[in-house]
Amino acid sequence: MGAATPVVELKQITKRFPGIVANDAISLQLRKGEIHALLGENGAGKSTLMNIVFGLYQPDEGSIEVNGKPVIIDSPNRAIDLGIGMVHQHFKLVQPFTVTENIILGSEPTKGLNINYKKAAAEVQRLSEQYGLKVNPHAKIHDISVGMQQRVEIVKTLYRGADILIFDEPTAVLTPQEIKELMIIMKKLVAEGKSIILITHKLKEIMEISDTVTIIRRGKVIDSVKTSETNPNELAEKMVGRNVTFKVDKKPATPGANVLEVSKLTAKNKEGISVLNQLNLNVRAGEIVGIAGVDGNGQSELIEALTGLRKVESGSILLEGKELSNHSPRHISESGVAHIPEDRHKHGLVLDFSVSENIVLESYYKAPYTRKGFLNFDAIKQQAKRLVEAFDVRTPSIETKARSLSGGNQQKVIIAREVDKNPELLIAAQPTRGLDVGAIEFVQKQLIAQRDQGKAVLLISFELDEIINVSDRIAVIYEGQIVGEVLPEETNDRELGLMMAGSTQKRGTAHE
Amino acid sequence: GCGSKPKEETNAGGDKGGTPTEEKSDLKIGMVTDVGGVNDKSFNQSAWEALQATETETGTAVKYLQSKSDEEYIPNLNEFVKGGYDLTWGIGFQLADAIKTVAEQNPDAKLAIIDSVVDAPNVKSVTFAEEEGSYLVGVVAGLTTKSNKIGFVGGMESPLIKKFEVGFREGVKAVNPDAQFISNYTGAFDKPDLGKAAAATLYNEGVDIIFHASGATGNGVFNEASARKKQGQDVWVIGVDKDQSLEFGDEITLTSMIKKVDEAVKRVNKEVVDGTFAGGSENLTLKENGVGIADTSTANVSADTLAKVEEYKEKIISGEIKVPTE
Amino acid sequence: MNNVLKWFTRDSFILPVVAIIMGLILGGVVMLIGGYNPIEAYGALFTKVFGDMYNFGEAVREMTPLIMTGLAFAFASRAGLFNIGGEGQFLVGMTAATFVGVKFAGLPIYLHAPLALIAGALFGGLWAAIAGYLKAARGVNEVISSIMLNWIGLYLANLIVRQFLLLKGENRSVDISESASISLTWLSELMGNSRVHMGTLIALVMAVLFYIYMWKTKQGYEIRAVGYNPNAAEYAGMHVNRNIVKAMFISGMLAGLGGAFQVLGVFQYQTVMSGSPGTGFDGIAVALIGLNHPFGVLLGAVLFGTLTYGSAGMSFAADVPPEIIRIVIGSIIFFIAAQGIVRWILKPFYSKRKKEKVL
Amino acid sequence: MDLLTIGQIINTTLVFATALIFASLGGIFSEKSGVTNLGLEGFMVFGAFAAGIGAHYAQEAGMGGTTSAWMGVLLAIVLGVMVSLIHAVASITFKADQIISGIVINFLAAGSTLYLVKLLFEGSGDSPLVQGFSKFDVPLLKDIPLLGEAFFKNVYPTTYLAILFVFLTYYIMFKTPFGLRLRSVGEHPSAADTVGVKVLRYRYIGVMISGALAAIGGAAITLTTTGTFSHNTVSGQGYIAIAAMIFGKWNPIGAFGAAVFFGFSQAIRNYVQLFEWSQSIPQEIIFMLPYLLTIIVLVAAVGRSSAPSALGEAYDPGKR
Ligand SMILES: Nc1ncnc2c1ncn2[C@@H]1O[C@H](COP(=O)(O)OP(=O)(O)OP(=O)(O)O)[C@@H](O)[C@H]1O
Ligand SMILES: Nc1ncnc2c1ncn2[C@@H]1O[C@H](COP(=O)(O)OP(=O)(O)OP(=O)(O)O)[C@@H](O)[C@H]1O
Ligand SMILES: [Mg+2]
Ligand SMILES: [Mg+2]
Repeated sequence: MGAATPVVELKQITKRFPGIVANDAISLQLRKGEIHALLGENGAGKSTLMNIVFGLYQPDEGSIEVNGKPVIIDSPNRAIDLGIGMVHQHFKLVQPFTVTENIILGSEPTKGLNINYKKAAAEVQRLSEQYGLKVNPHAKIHDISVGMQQRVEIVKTLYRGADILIFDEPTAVLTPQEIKELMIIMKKLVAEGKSIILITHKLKEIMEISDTVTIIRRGKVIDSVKTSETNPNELAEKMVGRNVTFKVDKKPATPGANVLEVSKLTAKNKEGISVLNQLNLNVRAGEIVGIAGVDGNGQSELIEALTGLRKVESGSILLEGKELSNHSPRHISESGVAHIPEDRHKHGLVLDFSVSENIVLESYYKAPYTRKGFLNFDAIKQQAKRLVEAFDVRTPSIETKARSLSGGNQQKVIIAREVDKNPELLIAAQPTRGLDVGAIEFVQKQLIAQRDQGKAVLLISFELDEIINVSDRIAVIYEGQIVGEVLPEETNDRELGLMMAGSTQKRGTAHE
Repeated sequence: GCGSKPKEETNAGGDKGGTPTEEKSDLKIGMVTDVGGVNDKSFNQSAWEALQATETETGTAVKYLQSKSDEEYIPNLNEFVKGGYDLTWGIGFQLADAIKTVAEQNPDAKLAIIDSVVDAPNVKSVTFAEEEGSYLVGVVAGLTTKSNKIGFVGGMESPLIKKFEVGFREGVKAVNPDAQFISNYTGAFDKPDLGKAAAATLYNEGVDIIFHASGATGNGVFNEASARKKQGQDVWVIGVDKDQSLEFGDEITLTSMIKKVDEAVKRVNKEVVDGTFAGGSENLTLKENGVGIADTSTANVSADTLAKVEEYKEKIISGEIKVPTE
Repeated sequence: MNNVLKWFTRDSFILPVVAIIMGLILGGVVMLIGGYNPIEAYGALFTKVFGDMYNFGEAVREMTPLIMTGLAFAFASRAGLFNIGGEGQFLVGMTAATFVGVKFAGLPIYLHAPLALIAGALFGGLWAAIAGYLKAARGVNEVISSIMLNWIGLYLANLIVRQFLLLKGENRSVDISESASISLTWLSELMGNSRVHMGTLIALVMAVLFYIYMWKTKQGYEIRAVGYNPNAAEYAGMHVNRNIVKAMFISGMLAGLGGAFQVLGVFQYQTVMSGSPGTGFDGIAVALIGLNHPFGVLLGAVLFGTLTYGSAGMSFAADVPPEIIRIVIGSIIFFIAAQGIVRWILKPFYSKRKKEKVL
Repeated sequence: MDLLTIGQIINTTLVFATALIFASLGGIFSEKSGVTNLGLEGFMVFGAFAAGIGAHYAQEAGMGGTTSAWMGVLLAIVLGVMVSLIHAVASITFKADQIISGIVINFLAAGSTLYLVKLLFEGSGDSPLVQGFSKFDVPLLKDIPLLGEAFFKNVYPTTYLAILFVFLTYYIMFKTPFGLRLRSVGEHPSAADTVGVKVLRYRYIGVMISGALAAIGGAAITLTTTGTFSHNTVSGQGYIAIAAMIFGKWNPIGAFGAAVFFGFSQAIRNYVQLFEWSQSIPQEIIFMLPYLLTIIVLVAAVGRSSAPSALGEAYDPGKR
């Protein structure tokens, strides 16, 4: 198949946004039946390029050929007609709709004037069986797991007859188990003759599944290589332009006294169902405890309970011996708890505030930022300048709105703010989600630096690698309880994966 | 198409100069309406028609200003007063305080008001004995009703509207003491939907004649009556202020209680033209023909009843009957 | 100085100005279609407002409550709340001021007037706080509850006037006592008896206080954070619900104060009203013209007040129906909101400016 | 209270509710597509105006009462759609703040309808009286106890039409491809966009239907209640319709229920006055009743807000 015309060929694509060239004369060939990985730092221009292929943006220069024929893709409709489907980084699913409704939207089978739901559901069923994509046609999106949502996205493209699939960071939000399933699905898809473009920041995945890798930096193609002829170190270097160490080097931990002691913690979720059941956990000074677990086992609720955002039904949370449960977020924050939230847009930042306003989001009311009820702008600016510099936040100015920063830099603002609180306990939830390897390295170093200063760090992450590399001790959460603790040196993906599936629990039934 | 319409019609005909009159006067008379405006089919309109009549008859320049809110009464009055108008009318009791203020600030200006008494030497106040007119239509209702249930729909409860209600009720009682009397207030003068609902409620209760004193809210009363009439129900409305049968038709308008605002305004205008204007107040009653029942009543009201009305009218004029006001 | 210059060339200045001009032009076109002379009409409008001291004073009187209801709407907006209840808060404030003005006769002037003003502000604030509280505690959408509170406020005002304050035989309250009045008699006499009052000054002060509070204080920072992102505000330890109630309260205070001005400064009594005066709703338009910024609100109120007050002159001198002013105001807001249209029209000028900047 | 009275109250309730039903359904079409519609009041005013002059000129042209009333409705629809385009262009194409754009509609409505009435009818503040729709009885059904009195006696065609539209709206929203797409555009426009649903087009359609329905609501007031159009024909009912829509959680059946509730609380304020005991309470308290009742019900019966997620946001494909 080597000599065959590429299914998609991009020629000299250039796309400019105000003040930036997102894609600078990018050329790329996707061959039939291959998985073509696209690699690049945050803001390198990957999503932009794919949005162009999918008709969401128009290129300023350059041309696109599909199956050898020049085409103009001026709308997603046109892309769909050409057999192109895209699974977006942020899912494009209508929450209150059912799986079937989401899939058929835009090309609904009808009976008379009505939507033929029967036929639609049958078709969804058929597709999901054919490709091994387990989805429940009648479930509502807001009731299903992230993994299933992604499978819905895939079925959506298949339903429209896509032969060319684009995946934009599909694994960023998945659990290890789900990632594994996705890999199998992708392989199945190429086996059926589909071609795939895969964007991911995870070199491991690229090495495992792709045939070709194209590396983009600052909107330009740096190189395009066969996966079999390269290695992760080389890829990382090409991407960032410098050497990246993957193994986070850290000194052995010297844990001190208990900082956080959680005992018999019980809490309910929004729907009033108990999601934390008598959970016990402790974190000592000078150690990083990683919480491993499949999404939805009570991680979010645990963080919320610890930070005062959720009511605790029973049990206690002691910080250096002082009870914190059911205290206000402010009280908890002042007692020495810092928190890098899971969802940086929802909780971490006020996107319409400037960088400097966001920097003081939790300390604005204290001296020197407030004096006699009035904000002290000099002090705020000084602080913002200091942190922007110290944490290398790339922003045009401290008066820039947080909204216009890149994801990585937004995360840096939050980390700067939280770390600078000099807390006793730092809770970091998914701190590297969606970040490129360079940014990840930075974040992880910050966590370790905190530990080295004798702080207690609680890390919640779905990335097993991160958990294993960064933590000093790993606690596995399953159905609202800590079901086991292991040391990173003494464990591996497999064992953790099994524990996360509840296999060490007597009553837990491993789902497979 | 609409551009061709002469603009004089939208407002004062002050510079129309159309009608040739011998004694061309260079007097100017202005009036300020309440928020109702000059096409309210009620006293503002009557007053404005009277001003126009004065213009035709004497060549006096006339003009009006419509108020958009309560705050505007004073500046609107001042527009005329400071513009050297020889007489400035305030139409409606709502302008009473404004007239008083302006009159005191401009002792040389001449002002006049309808429906309220303003105590100032340069203000002419014209009020009407609504209770007497209402009494007469009450007599009509009392004698005409078949269901022996009679209704009243009021706008906002106020001393003025009470005069209508009480007079009407007394009239009914005088000729038909057994008749049941139900009144319903809508709380607004500009909500036909509320008027319609009030009328529906009363008609459902078995009322067959409704007298309304509720301004544009009354449109809803007429509407409900007309819908029922078409359905074959035998219901009536008694109009207010003007002869409302002219607008709503005599299929549903039994009669109307008339306030001769136009006559009164014309008379005061004439005093200004003649130079006999003097402040003070006059209450126009049946005797002065200031209130009464519509001439078109003959269409629906029996001659016997009209004779009775005439009888009571005489009694009131002679003072034999004193109609209460509250 | 340089700052001032920059201000005038900023989009946030140029776009509204162009929008105003376009709104006036559109209104002119509508007049032409109706067979009226727009030049004459606008001439009459501006002569009415700026032609003599009396009318100028009255125009200022017209603008004052608009400033207050405009500030009220803008304030709540900054907290992410849609306070459509300015109307009711205005009425309740008015009534509270009347009550104090009438019933507390005998107080010395330096106590009585301030007390009446405070009562107006306080009760206006409480009225709005009901909607705030229902939202915070029960999740009731503030738009519905404020619409309902507008009606309830109207009837409550009438109820209080009729039950406790009625001037016998009339449809209004007795006059407030002299000591509660905020009329500026000396200035009024200078300006041909126009009803200028202290409220205008207070309104200006309020705009400045609004600005300082919202952008210079800790509490303002909180309110803005809650307005933009309540989740992040909660995460950062702010009391979201308390801020919602507080923002509504302050918003209502501003509207209520506006109502108090009308009684204490303009009328000296309160009538039984058949419908609400509409100042609260007009305040929404004023705030929108002013882009929800206190100083913008001042300009918006000047514009709105000039147009509405001047429209009487327009209809008097040029025979143009005053309704047309609503079309003009609507168009101005339209062009301010749909800046895209203005930008599109300004395109040729813009590209030129850009080039100049590069040079 | 006897059955007859209850039936009559229901009947009055429905007359009151008719305009609200139309307008709140209109609101649903617009808001389900993601466009906030504070302009319902304005659309109703335009509709009431169009109905007034449409029916008048049709009558002048010699058409009968009912025919001319339908002509009025037709003109209302046309004008409603035309005016809704102003809201659509501003808020969809030019991404203006949707709330502001809606308020603009209200301003334009207040100004231009009255201006036009004055131009057309020699300075008069209201349009000439028209016959409008007549009440009718449904044979046989009208004799059913209670139900007959409530639903089949003294009814206006517009009331039936309104109820028909409730079900039609429900059907369109939840059973047809059009409804699915319209809702998707209001929930997650970029999701709709990426499957080829033309976001802007559906929003335009949503707003236009909204304009048409709200205008029919306004027309219903002119043609059944007032007989003429003047500045206070609609007087705030558009805002009540918005409340009904929110109250009904953007669901046509819910909005219908809420509109009937508002109609009912208006209707009983007249009935209450029939009772002797009501004489001793100040009238204002009775007038407050509907609104107080609404707040009480709201407080008692709140739940999760079910506003469309993308409501009020202009769709910008470039924004994330
Ligand atoms: N709609 C837009 N308007 C302006 N600038 C944009 C827009 N979309 C992207 N950019 C800019 O273009 C550049 C490339 O963005 P793009 O989303 O393609 O990055 P990416 O490679 O997908 O990054 P990530 O790894 O974080 O997903 C960035 O600098 C970004 O700020
Ligand atoms: N309208 C826009 N204007 C400016 N920059 C934009 C715009 N839309 C996106 N961007 C930028 O494009 C880049 C990539 O966007 P993308 O949606 O891929 O998010 P991201 O940076 O990967 O962050 P995350 O994954 O956490 O959402 C970011 O730098 C973002 O700030
Ligand atoms: Mg991306
Ligand atoms: Mg990303």
